[in-house]
Amino acid sequence: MNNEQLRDEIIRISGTNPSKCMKCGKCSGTCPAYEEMEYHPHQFVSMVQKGDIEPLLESKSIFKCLTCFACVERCPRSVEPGKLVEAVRLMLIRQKGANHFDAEDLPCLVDDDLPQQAVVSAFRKYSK
Amino acid sequence: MQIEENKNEEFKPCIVAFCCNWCSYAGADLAGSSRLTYPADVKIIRVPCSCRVNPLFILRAFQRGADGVIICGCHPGDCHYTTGNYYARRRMTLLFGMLDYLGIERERTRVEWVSAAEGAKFAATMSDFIDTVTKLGRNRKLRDLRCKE
Amino acid sequence: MQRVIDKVKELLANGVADRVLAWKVGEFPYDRIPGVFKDDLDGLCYDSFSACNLSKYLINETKKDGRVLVLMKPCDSYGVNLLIKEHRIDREKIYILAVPCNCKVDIEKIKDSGIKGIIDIAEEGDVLKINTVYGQKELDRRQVLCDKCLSCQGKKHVIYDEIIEDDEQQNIEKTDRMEAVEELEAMSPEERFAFWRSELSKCIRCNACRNVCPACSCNKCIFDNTDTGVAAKSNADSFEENMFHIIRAFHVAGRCTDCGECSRVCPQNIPLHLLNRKFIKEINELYGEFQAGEDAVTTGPLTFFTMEDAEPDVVYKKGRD
Amino acid sequence: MQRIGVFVCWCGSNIAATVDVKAVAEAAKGQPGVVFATDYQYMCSESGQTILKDAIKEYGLTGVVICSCSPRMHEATFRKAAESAGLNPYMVEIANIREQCSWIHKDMEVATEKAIILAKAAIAKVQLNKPLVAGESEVVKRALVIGGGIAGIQTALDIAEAGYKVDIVEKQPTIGGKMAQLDKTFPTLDCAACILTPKMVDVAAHENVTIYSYSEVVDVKGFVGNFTVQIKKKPRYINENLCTGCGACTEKCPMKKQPNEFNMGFDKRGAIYIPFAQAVPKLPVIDADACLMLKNGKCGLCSKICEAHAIDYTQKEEIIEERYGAIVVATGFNQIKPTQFEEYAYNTCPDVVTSLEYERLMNAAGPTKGHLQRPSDGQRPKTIVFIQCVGSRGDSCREKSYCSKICCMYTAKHAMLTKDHYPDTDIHVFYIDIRTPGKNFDEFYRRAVEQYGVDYIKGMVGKVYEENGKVMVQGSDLIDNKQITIAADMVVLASAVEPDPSARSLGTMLTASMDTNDFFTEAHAKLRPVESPTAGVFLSGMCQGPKDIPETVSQAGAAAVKVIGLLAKDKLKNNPCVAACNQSVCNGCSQCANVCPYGAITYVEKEIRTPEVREVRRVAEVNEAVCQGCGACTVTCPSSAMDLKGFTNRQIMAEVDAICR
Repeated sequence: MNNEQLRDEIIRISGTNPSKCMKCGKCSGTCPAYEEMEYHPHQFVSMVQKGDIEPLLESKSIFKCLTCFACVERCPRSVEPGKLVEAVRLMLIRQKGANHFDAEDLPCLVDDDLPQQAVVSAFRKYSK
Repeated sequence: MQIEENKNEEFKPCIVAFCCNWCSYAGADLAGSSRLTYPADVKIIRVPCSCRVNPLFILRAFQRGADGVIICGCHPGDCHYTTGNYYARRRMTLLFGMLDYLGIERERTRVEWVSAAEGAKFAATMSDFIDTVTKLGRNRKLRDLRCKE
Repeated sequence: MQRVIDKVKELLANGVADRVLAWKVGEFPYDRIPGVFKDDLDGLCYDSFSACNLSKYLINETKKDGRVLVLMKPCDSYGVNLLIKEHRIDREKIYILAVPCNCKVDIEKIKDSGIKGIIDIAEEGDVLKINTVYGQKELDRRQVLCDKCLSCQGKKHVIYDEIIEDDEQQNIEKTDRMEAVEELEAMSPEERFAFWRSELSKCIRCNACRNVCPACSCNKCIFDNTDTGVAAKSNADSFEENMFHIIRAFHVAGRCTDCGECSRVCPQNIPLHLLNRKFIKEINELYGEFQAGEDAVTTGPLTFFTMEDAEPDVVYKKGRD
Repeated sequence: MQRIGVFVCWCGSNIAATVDVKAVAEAAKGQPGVVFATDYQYMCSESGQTILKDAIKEYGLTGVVICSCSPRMHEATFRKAAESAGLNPYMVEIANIREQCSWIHKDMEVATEKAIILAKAAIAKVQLNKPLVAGESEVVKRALVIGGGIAGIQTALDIAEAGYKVDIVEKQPTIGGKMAQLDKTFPTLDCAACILTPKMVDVAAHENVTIYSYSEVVDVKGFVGNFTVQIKKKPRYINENLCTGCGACTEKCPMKKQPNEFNMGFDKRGAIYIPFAQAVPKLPVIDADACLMLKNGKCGLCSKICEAHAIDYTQKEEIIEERYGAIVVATGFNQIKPTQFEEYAYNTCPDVVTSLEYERLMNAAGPTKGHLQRPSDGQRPKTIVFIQCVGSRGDSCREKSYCSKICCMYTAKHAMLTKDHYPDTDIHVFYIDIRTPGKNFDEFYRRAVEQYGVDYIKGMVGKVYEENGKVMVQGSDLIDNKQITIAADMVVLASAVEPDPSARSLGTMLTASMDTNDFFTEAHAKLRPVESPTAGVFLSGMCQGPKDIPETVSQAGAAAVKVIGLLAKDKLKNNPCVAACNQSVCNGCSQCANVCPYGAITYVEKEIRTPEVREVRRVAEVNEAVCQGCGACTVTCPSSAMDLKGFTNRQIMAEVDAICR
């Protein structure tokens, strides 16, 4: 897919319209995972708009987003960056072999105190 | 009695356009001053507002041999009289639905919102409507046979 | 129905009104025509043949002095509300006695079933005992009900001063009132055109539909008024048949209570209610459910709008789905 | 039968090059009623008009058809010419053979044929034209200004200065509005009170101005030149004629715990109070919800102390009815309380305030006597964060869609004033865009950055929370591409402005249209910006859209000029193309009144005599001065009793017939 197709696909999956963004940065101002992310929420919006999707697909940022939806809640323009992050993540994990986790990798990552349910839901979220 | 139509002569429809004084009539004027051409088959009647158009006028036009009737008004929300086109919209929706229900070709009637700034839209709308009606051919279903062809 | 007559007597005796508008036995034993009674209630009759909607007759009746007692069936009461809303009748000058209705009988259907030479008809429950010159016949009334009753709006009275409670069980199977409209909509335009041509060409312009309709109550109809430029006393042409019925339906659009009288009184049996119901259906679908005459205050759908109303091409699109 | 003259204009070659004008004139001659037809190079020219005038006289014309350019161009010209020749101007019809014929067609034959049809339609119409006379209506030489803020005050002063009587209706106990609450004003930083209060005194002292304070408009009837308005005067429980405004009563009131609205609730007032020192009129008012005497008949202290015996607990609400020729809406605005934005912690943290509240905290006449103290503990804030665009420019249901326009400037003002008082204060401003179009505006903002060192951060705040006695502000710095957290002492929110809530019901009363944000709409966005589409209603100030003070004052002056222009006329000429009711067929069903946007239709009981009946009936009556001639009623009327003069059913059908034949 070329850049334009990638962008249209992301817009289709997310159901949002990045061209409504007024570049206020409230999403990044609100993001609890900001420091963890290579590309910050407002950059997601701008990069999707430009069709600059490849770097996003390759970045670990998409797995650092907590999907807390604070940015979705607070975005004054209804651009809802969290949904864009989610869409990029979906695009990646829909590609074969691009799972962030494999089942066999899990045990070493699991903390004993981690609730079983969180492990299962994280696995669902990060793999196909 | 069968009325034979001259097959050699190209069918030229007769179309009546009701245009509101404040938006669509001005839009038609703008189409003119911008020299945007559209076929001569449409003749415009100026009314103060699209809400002035009585269903009687539309039926009258068909009775007297019109092949199509188009009503143009200000865009909803822009009516010079603030609410006129909202009433026109409901009336014409119902009337056109009824004509369709009686089996009269729905494509012979149309409502279009044209602002004073939309000269190009006016010309394009007229061309398109004339084209549509030309394809339908002569109006036979709502014509008074006493009125000459 | 003796209960009704007793109640009327009681109310007149109490002085709530000085006369009563009700149904009266007409020329034939099954004719029920509107009649005004003062002291003598002879001929006042309320039974399975009292189908006529009396609401429109109130316009003239309330122009006279004093108060008039009127009998109202559920479907007629909507007309009263409409006329009050449009200031055609003065609420103060009428006293409404709501009478129950268990659907009316269509004499034409009785005749169509082959019963001729009717002298008298008596009712016993659901059985009609018909005395004819050829002897006694019996018929189940449920087979000969008026079409308008088979799809009526139910037994609710929307306006009354006093009510005679319904003690009968409704045991009639109702049909969906929009069924016939939908059937027509499903046809091709050519079929629809042919259908309406065959129906409307029967019109003899007797104006019965106009005269009975509680919404069609102009002091002077545009078709009678030479000043309007559209006056016509008869259908000189197929166009005028169409024109009269389109305009009539349009003028009552949003005001028609769907009482079904137009079709019932049509001597040519044109299904005129299908025109009105088309408008009702469109209004309900496009602008939200609306029942004219449900109350005497709500603005009708053609004198109201919302900014988000459907655009006129919705009709066009619907036809192509 | 009319005697009609047809005049075909060449418009130089504009028409004549594509339309055979001679053929059009010739074809017109054969039409019924046409007694004269000619063509001429320029009908609108002096000599063209002379041909028209001469023909009217020579042939005794009763109707005229001009085949020329659009009626929007020269209808008025030809009507005037016809009138000067003694013909009723409404007996002139125009066939538009330029814009709608010669300019859009290239083929001469086609264009000529169409021009002939258009001429025939106009001839058919003029056959049915009737002479129309424009009615006149009287102008009441008095104006009403609704709202007594700076917009209302300025409008009233300007109208009064021109010599017309003007009344101000203000719902608060004093005039002055929002400007009275401000400290200094941008971009010159002069004190609001110093420039406003003299105007308040002037307007109150002006012999042509009457102020109805603590009053509201409750009903408006009538039309341009002649409105009848009912004003509800709420009881202040003070005899205005006796009170000297000494204020002794306000000091003795025992109910001293009422939040003071003027100071945004930062301090308290009594149940009897004067809103602020320079209030006009300077009269106390009793808060009926707080007064012990009014609530349970016990106390009466203020009455005992008042030497003028001006306290009157029995005062009742009063309705005043007055007639006006023009109405000016100056209902102003409110700053929204940003309670729906939990991320800014306005609800939970007392040190998060709106800018109007901050305005009071800075004001020398405010609750802190001009010493900046944060509301929670009275300490002086060392670090202050300003957040712009709170609740403005949004797309979700929480925000207003528009830019509030004044926030960029007053935030720069707040920053500079704070720095002036306390140079050691750290000030950070979170902004999305800085919008400073206006004379000396951008310079003003640059001064805040360059001279005062205010830290402008491009980005928005995502979260405000309290921690260790500080107000933590977390936001993004888009230029540095960083998320930053500032430990502040105080946060000021530049929250959106919105029209005063009273505007909505007023708009309905005036039948003046409003946009989706409840701002009044102007008659034309560019060319008629201070007029409402409803004739005789004018707009001044924030009620029409966000504005700063200089803009408000200039709009107020413009509205005043429009009012003066209207009041200067003794009579108003009405458009004669209005609806008319044929009462002999009217049903009185009220459907036409339902669709009338101007309330021009009323109903009367009238005796109707026709050959068929003679009876008293309810029939519609059109107020010709109010009707604007849209024709909505004519289609609603099932019996066609309603018709529109100049565009009657028969005229339009005659045109249809001519076109279709």
